[in-house]
Amino acid sequence: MSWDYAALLPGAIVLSSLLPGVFIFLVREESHTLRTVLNLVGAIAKLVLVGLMIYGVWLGQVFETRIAIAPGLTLVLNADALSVLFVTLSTVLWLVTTVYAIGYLEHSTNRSRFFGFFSLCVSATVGIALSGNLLTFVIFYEILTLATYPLVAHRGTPEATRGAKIYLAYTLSGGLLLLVGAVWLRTLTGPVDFVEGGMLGGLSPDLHGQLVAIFAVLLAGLGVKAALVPLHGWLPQSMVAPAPVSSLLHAVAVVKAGAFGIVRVVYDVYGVTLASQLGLLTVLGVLASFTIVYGSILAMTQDGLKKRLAYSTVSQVSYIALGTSLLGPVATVGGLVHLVHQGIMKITLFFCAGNYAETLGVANVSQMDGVGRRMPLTTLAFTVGALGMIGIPPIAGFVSKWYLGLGGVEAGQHWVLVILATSTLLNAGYFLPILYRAWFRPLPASWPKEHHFHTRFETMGALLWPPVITAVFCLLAGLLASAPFSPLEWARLIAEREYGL
Amino acid sequence: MSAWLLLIAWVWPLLLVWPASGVRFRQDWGTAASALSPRPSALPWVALGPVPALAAALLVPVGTELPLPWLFLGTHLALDATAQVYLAFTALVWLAAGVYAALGERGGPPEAPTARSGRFDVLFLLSMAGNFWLIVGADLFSFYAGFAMMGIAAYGLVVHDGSPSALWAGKVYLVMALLGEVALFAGLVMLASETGTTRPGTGEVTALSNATIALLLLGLGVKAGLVPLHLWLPLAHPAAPVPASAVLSGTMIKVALLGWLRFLPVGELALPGWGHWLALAGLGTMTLALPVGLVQRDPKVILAYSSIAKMGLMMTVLGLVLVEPALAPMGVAGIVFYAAQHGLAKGGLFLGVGLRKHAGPAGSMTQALILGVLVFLALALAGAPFTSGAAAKYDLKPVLDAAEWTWIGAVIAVTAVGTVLLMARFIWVSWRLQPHAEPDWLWPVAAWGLLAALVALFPFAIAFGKPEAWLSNGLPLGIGVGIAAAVALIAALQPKLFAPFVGLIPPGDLLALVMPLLRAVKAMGEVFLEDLGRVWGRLKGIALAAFERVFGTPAGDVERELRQWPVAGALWVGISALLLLLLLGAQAPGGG
Amino acid sequence: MLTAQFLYGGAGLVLFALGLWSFLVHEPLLRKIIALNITGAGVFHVLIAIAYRGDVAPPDPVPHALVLTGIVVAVSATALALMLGARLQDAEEEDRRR
Amino acid sequence: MTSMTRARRAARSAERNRDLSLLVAVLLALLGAALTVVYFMALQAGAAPRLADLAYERLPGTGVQNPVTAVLLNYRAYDTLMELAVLLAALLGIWSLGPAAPGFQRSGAVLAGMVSWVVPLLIVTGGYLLWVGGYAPGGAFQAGALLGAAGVIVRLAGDPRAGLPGEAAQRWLLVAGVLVFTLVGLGLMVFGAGFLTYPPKIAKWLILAIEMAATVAIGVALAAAYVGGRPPGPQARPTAEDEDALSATEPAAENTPAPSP
Amino acid sequence: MTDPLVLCIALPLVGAMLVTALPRWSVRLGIVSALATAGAAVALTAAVWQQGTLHLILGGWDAQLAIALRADGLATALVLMANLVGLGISVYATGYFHDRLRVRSFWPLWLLLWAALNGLFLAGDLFNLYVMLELLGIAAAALGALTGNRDAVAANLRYLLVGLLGSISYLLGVALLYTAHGTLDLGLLAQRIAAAPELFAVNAAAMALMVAGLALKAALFPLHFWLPPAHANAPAPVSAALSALVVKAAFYLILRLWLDLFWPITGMAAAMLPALLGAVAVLWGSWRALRAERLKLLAAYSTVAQIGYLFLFLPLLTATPPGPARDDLLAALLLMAVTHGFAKAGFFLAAGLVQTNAGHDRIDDLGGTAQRLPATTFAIALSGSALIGLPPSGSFIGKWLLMQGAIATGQWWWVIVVTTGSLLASAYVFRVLSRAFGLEPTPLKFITDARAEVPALTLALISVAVLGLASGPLWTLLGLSAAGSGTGGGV
Repeated sequence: MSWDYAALLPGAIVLSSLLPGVFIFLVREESHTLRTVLNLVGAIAKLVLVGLMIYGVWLGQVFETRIAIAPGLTLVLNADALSVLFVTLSTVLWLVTTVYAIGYLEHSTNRSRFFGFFSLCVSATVGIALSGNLLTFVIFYEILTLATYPLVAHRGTPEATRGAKIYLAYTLSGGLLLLVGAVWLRTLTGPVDFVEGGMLGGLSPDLHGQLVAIFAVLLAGLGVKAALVPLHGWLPQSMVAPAPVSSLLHAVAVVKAGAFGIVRVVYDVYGVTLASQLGLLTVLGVLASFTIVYGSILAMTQDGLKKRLAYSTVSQVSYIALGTSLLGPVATVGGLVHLVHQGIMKITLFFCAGNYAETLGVANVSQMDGVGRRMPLTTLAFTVGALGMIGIPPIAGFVSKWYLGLGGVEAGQHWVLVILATSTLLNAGYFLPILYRAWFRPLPASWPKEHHFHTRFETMGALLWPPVITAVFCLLAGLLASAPFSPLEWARLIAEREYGL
Repeated sequence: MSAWLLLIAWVWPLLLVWPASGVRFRQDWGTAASALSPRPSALPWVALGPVPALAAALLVPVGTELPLPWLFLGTHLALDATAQVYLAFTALVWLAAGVYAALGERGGPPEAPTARSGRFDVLFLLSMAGNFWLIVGADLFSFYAGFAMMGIAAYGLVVHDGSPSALWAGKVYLVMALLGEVALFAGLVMLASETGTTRPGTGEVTALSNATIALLLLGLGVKAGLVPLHLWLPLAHPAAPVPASAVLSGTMIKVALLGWLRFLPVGELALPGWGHWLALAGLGTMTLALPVGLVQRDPKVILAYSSIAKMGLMMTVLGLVLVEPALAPMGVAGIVFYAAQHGLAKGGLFLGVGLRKHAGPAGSMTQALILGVLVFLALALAGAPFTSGAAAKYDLKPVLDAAEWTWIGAVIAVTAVGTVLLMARFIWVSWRLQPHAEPDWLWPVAAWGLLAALVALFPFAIAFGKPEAWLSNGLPLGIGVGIAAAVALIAALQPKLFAPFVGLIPPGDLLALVMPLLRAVKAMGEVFLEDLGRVWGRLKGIALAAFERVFGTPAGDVERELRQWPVAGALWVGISALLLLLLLGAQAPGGG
Repeated sequence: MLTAQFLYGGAGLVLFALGLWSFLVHEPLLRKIIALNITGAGVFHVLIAIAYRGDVAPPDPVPHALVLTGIVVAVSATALALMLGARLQDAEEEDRRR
Repeated sequence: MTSMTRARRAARSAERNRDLSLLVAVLLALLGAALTVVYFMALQAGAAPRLADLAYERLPGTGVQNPVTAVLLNYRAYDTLMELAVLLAALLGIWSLGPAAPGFQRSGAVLAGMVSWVVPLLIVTGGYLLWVGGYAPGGAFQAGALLGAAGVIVRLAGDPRAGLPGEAAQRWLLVAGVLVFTLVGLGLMVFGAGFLTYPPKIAKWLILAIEMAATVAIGVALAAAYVGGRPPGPQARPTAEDEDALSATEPAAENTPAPSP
Repeated sequence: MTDPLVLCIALPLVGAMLVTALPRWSVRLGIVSALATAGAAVALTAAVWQQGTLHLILGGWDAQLAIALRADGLATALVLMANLVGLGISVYATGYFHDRLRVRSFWPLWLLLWAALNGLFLAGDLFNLYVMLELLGIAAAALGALTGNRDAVAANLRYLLVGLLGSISYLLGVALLYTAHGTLDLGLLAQRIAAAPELFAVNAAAMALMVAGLALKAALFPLHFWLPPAHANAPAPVSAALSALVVKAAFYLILRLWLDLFWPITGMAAAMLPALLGAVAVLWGSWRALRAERLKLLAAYSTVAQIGYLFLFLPLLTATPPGPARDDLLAALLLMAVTHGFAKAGFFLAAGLVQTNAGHDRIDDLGGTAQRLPATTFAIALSGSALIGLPPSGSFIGKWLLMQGAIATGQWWWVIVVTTGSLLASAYVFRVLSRAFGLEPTPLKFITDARAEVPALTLALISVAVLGLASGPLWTLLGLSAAGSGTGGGV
């Protein structure tokens, strides 16, 4: 173990948000500036470090931090292409969300607590992204649960407490299942490192029965966070959280952690070939497809904007699982790239939902008549996000859908197209009415609870620019999908490595 | 250098979106009723939108390519002959409509003072950009992206005036457009998978499965108004404001043909089954659209049905070309030119209806002129000799003649008569319109005039050396005019005789049949879901009650009993004894 | 020698069992404490019994010392238990008066 | 209604306790029988001399002639040290429960007379036993017990303090045993002999010193335990200057009331 | 020459004497003693780390005649844990007790208890262990009754009697062993027991008596009946010591007897009994904790459950052949015990603070208080996550290895017990924590009472961060090969 730059960097990336987070807890409530500085320093430092890492990975450097927490149990943080994808997403969106949250919580209480846990949450997410083995993944997965619980409960209302409890009940159970699966797997193989192409391929066929069972346990554990139906119940309930939390929960942290875990397990633990042989991919695909359709249908029945977005997340995140479940590099690209695309699109939507609530007091779809006139930039960002979700080109969502569809066809699974088509129609079914209300309905006489921020823009700058920026990301991720360093190109790189192309 | 015009052609309208939106940032944000300007921008941005596209169509040589691999999923802009024609007529129609929109549509009806707002301009420009993009993009991503952009933005144009009928039309339009888009998406995915390329149309589209072809036909068929996928068309085209109708009918529905020409193995592969099927569908489309159109009241609806019928004609030709690849060069050119002339003429007709409604008072010189030009355009559409219609149709003739179905010529002739009748009906209805004069119609009229002039010049452009082309199609016209005159005469004498027929079939025809079906399905679904919900609710209730029973009652001290010494003592002694027995038992038999 | 040890120690075991029985079965604190002391005495009996090495050899001093230590421990514990009991009784009486 | 159910529950519980008592009896009888058998086997195991021979063999180096005292204060001195701590702990526990109950009424003349005879006798006897413990049965425990008995008698005779000095002094006397014992042990360790490893030359005197301190501590502890609470007297009253600096910094905020006197 | 082995026991003893004799100085002397003792424990750890197992025969006599002190890895780790926890409790106690009389009662008893703990962990002699057990039991019961209210006195009287019962049972076992084998030294006795398989009946009887007696003290289900009232009614620092350390000491002794002394005669069947009871303890204790109305009662029941986990290891240790896998299990067992020590102490200390602030500890009414005291709530959260076994706490690793062992030995049913227990544990921990998120006014700073909050927070933090992320030294301390289990990988 050498403690040089390459061995320190992954750890430093995790710590760059962890340490500020710890200090933020200690900051007195009224020290707004100090807290903001800590937040931003952490976020920017992380961004710089991730930048260094991307550059290094691009040059072919190997980054790996190893800490033995117990003999035989090693915390491994390393940077392969897949982790870089997720880490970059988390880091960029964390910065944006931090800015947003600072604005959002301007006059709220318990900010030190909030930002402290917020930073922990991101640290855990980054930890998940950089995990080099299943143990590390499990550890950060659980920390993530713990760090997000206070965020969900943050508002302190009875609904918030209830939502947080439900969230916790689901995720902790899931975490335990994951733990059991990880332990079980370990007894069969020893340390479960994430290896491109999987590490179970060489196992004797006698163990295949057990491997199937383990996969079921792992999938149940990961499926909770990934909100696979029927394990999705917590997601809509946790919508009581403040908007930045929902954004982070849905776009980056929690659901992604689950989806990312599924990707890891299929590709880097089981190996896609073995998983396919064992018939695991079919199960995953069926589950994901069902979730995609089911989530969309439920989203259509929601009036609460955030709840609708939540069910939309249920549906959209399963695209990642769907992509994973299809054999072949193209579908892999589709699933992986959706990890990023869904993140930036969904975070845009949640930011906007937060803006509506914060600026106008609008929380339900039925109240959204004419918001486009009152808040054009926000609504524009929302429109970009929503159309992207539907899969309208050239926004990012289309790219994912294309690769998923193509991957399905290449894998001979034509039914994927049916799922995608159904999902597109359902997505349109619940997003387009919102857009219609926002742009085409007349303004109401007054808004439920309007705030004037006395700026040149429709709302406070810290609230307005984050969604606009992420919306631009959505557009750029689509328009420049084939440019170097785009999410798509990274996803291709990952797929090439996974399939040894 | 001129290759970059291909990019600018569709990026330029996008760049205009921001100034055209009319959004202004002010201190008093939120206190004003609306952040968006109630009036469109003072400058005619929408009219400037198509200029680069037109320039590209005129200046960029055929065969120019502009590969942009970093853009989107690998964009490849190119201009082949088909695209050039398409780009030209599309840009022209958009230009005329843009001028009309920017300089003509002021005010609007009193109940909706913001008839044309920044929103309209934005969506107009977006549709325009999409339309250009899909034409100049040789790869299927560009096509699909432009197609979707155009289709979605056009929804806003359709529902623009916010009337219930417009909203209904918009809904139908959107649902069907989305259905079409997902089908197209699926088709393109399969196409890409089967051919291994994202840039078909260069000899690679050869091995398509039936499913792919079916999906492509379905997906684009919606846009093309292929019966029975045409339901949206007679609703949406009339509902939209005039300039929007003009582009909807004039350019947007044409892209379906462009798509088929690009993605189907036209001229490369004989697909008798699909070709016949498409030809029959085209014929069916025509035979349905013409009679239904005849009984409509609204001139724009009539024009919409006419569009459907014309699309049917082109589909028939395309189907025949698919049957016999040898006909392709001629057939393709014919279709393209026909599409171009129809686009120009139909755009002109729609704009003309708008002008007829608003430009100048009734009986004025302007109105008379407008009516006159409308008649000319109607004649062009009906394919009267010396008009563009005749010239374009002439190019289709060989294909129709070469068809193995000998009866097809007769059918086409009958439909030609039908078209004439339909146009007559259109003129009749237009004539009876009562114009509401509004100011400032000079520029729109000028733009419209340009369009009409182009229609007039069209035959000289495409069939300069073939005078016989100008003269074709005289017979159906004669028959049609004859019948129309007879009908007009009878109607003048006996107004009641035809009254029952007028409005007999509502716009959207088959929709009236489909809707009850949908409603029934919905109702059944609701009942089912309600039952499901009830069962679920009951299960949840049971679980909640159990939870309440456990956690609602105070925990109490259940260990009080355990703390009774005899109980605890018995347990302790028992455990000791058991442990002893287990220890002894493990040792005794084996002797340990 | 063995017989003496066995009889004396056996008696100790009987005392042990009796003490336990009384401790577990009887409610009053005083009886319990006495019972515990009897139990302890039983164990001490066993220790004393094995210290016996016949009439000629001097006894094993180690068990004797253990018993001495054990007695002091037992006394201490008994004292504390009694005082706790007394304190409890006071508290109960207070409760009853209230 | 509730009283009825409570009565019924009590009756049921009594019945069950009766059954369980029987069960306990049976189990204990079986256990006792088993233990007896086991004990017999253990006796026959052949460990017979056990530690006795060794203890006698090493006796000359212990500084005492009585083998039991040797075990107690030399071989297993550590046990004895801890046992003194046990006694102290019990007494501290008793003290923590509150002040002592008032003593008995003053004795009459006859009893007082007898006490004035018996107590000195007991003290002298204790001293003798302590001394004799070096070579014959006797020693600190026996002596301490006699001292304690003297305290008991004095208390019975009506002295609420059982003849012990004031609290401060009592405390010093109480800790004397363990303190001397430990300090001797530690001192030996510091000087290199090892904890509680007496150099044979001075073993006798060290043991004697320890035994004396232990005797006093045991006697005082037993007597104080008999008093049954913190010693009464002026020092038990909290006074202002007595307040502990640290505990005075914050107001009392415990939820439970202080034990009432 | 000073021997940390001795100092660990002598220093608190001397401290106890000094605070007894000089009551006015009790806080100052007490804290000095605590620091010195903890220092000795650290020195001891350092010595064991460097030299391996330490062995000291007091008095310089033959091994069998005199009393031996012994510090192997297991004992040292527990000593270190106990002393660090003890130090935290001491610091906390300086601010906790305000009644002068109670201050004077607490310190001497507490230091005696401490001495007894260290003595017990380091003892190498069966009878000496008996004395230590008694000292521990008496001091603990006296401390537990310190509040003097009726429930506390009743509960601790019961505790005292239970302790005496257990000790006497243990002592009879010792007597039997001495009868049969003629020695009291643990090491020698182990050899003789191994060498005399024909005496298995005697050994078994002794073992049954001793283990059953200790099981009473260790509160193994269903013999835990005394624990919840006793621990819940004691003053907070005492509860912390009782739950974190005293119960652990009894368990340590069981483990010692089981593994070192009676290993040759124990079998799977015997190991299954305590494990089954432990499993029930896990479930029942967690369930009762979930249903507890008071915070400290919750913590007390949680102890019942946590002790249950430790017993689950016995059949796994029995079934695993010696080697890295068994070493891992042993280390995991120790890790869980140590983690629980830190975590439970932190939990109780924090609970005491909540109680002091709110004037009660009814969980349902704690909302405002929990929110007013962020650091305290944080301490509860941290220690709570260690109780649940969430990463990165030490008990996470412990549970990981426990489950690994269970699966590897085919005893998968323990996995179900562990997961169910963890779920219940999360439920009861978060039942408390959810009170911290209310609509009460916002606290303006993190720490309000440093003297009380810092120890609680530190102990909790150790249980989570230190033990969870760097438990490797435990293996080294145990003298085990740090190669880890399984197939190579790892470090």
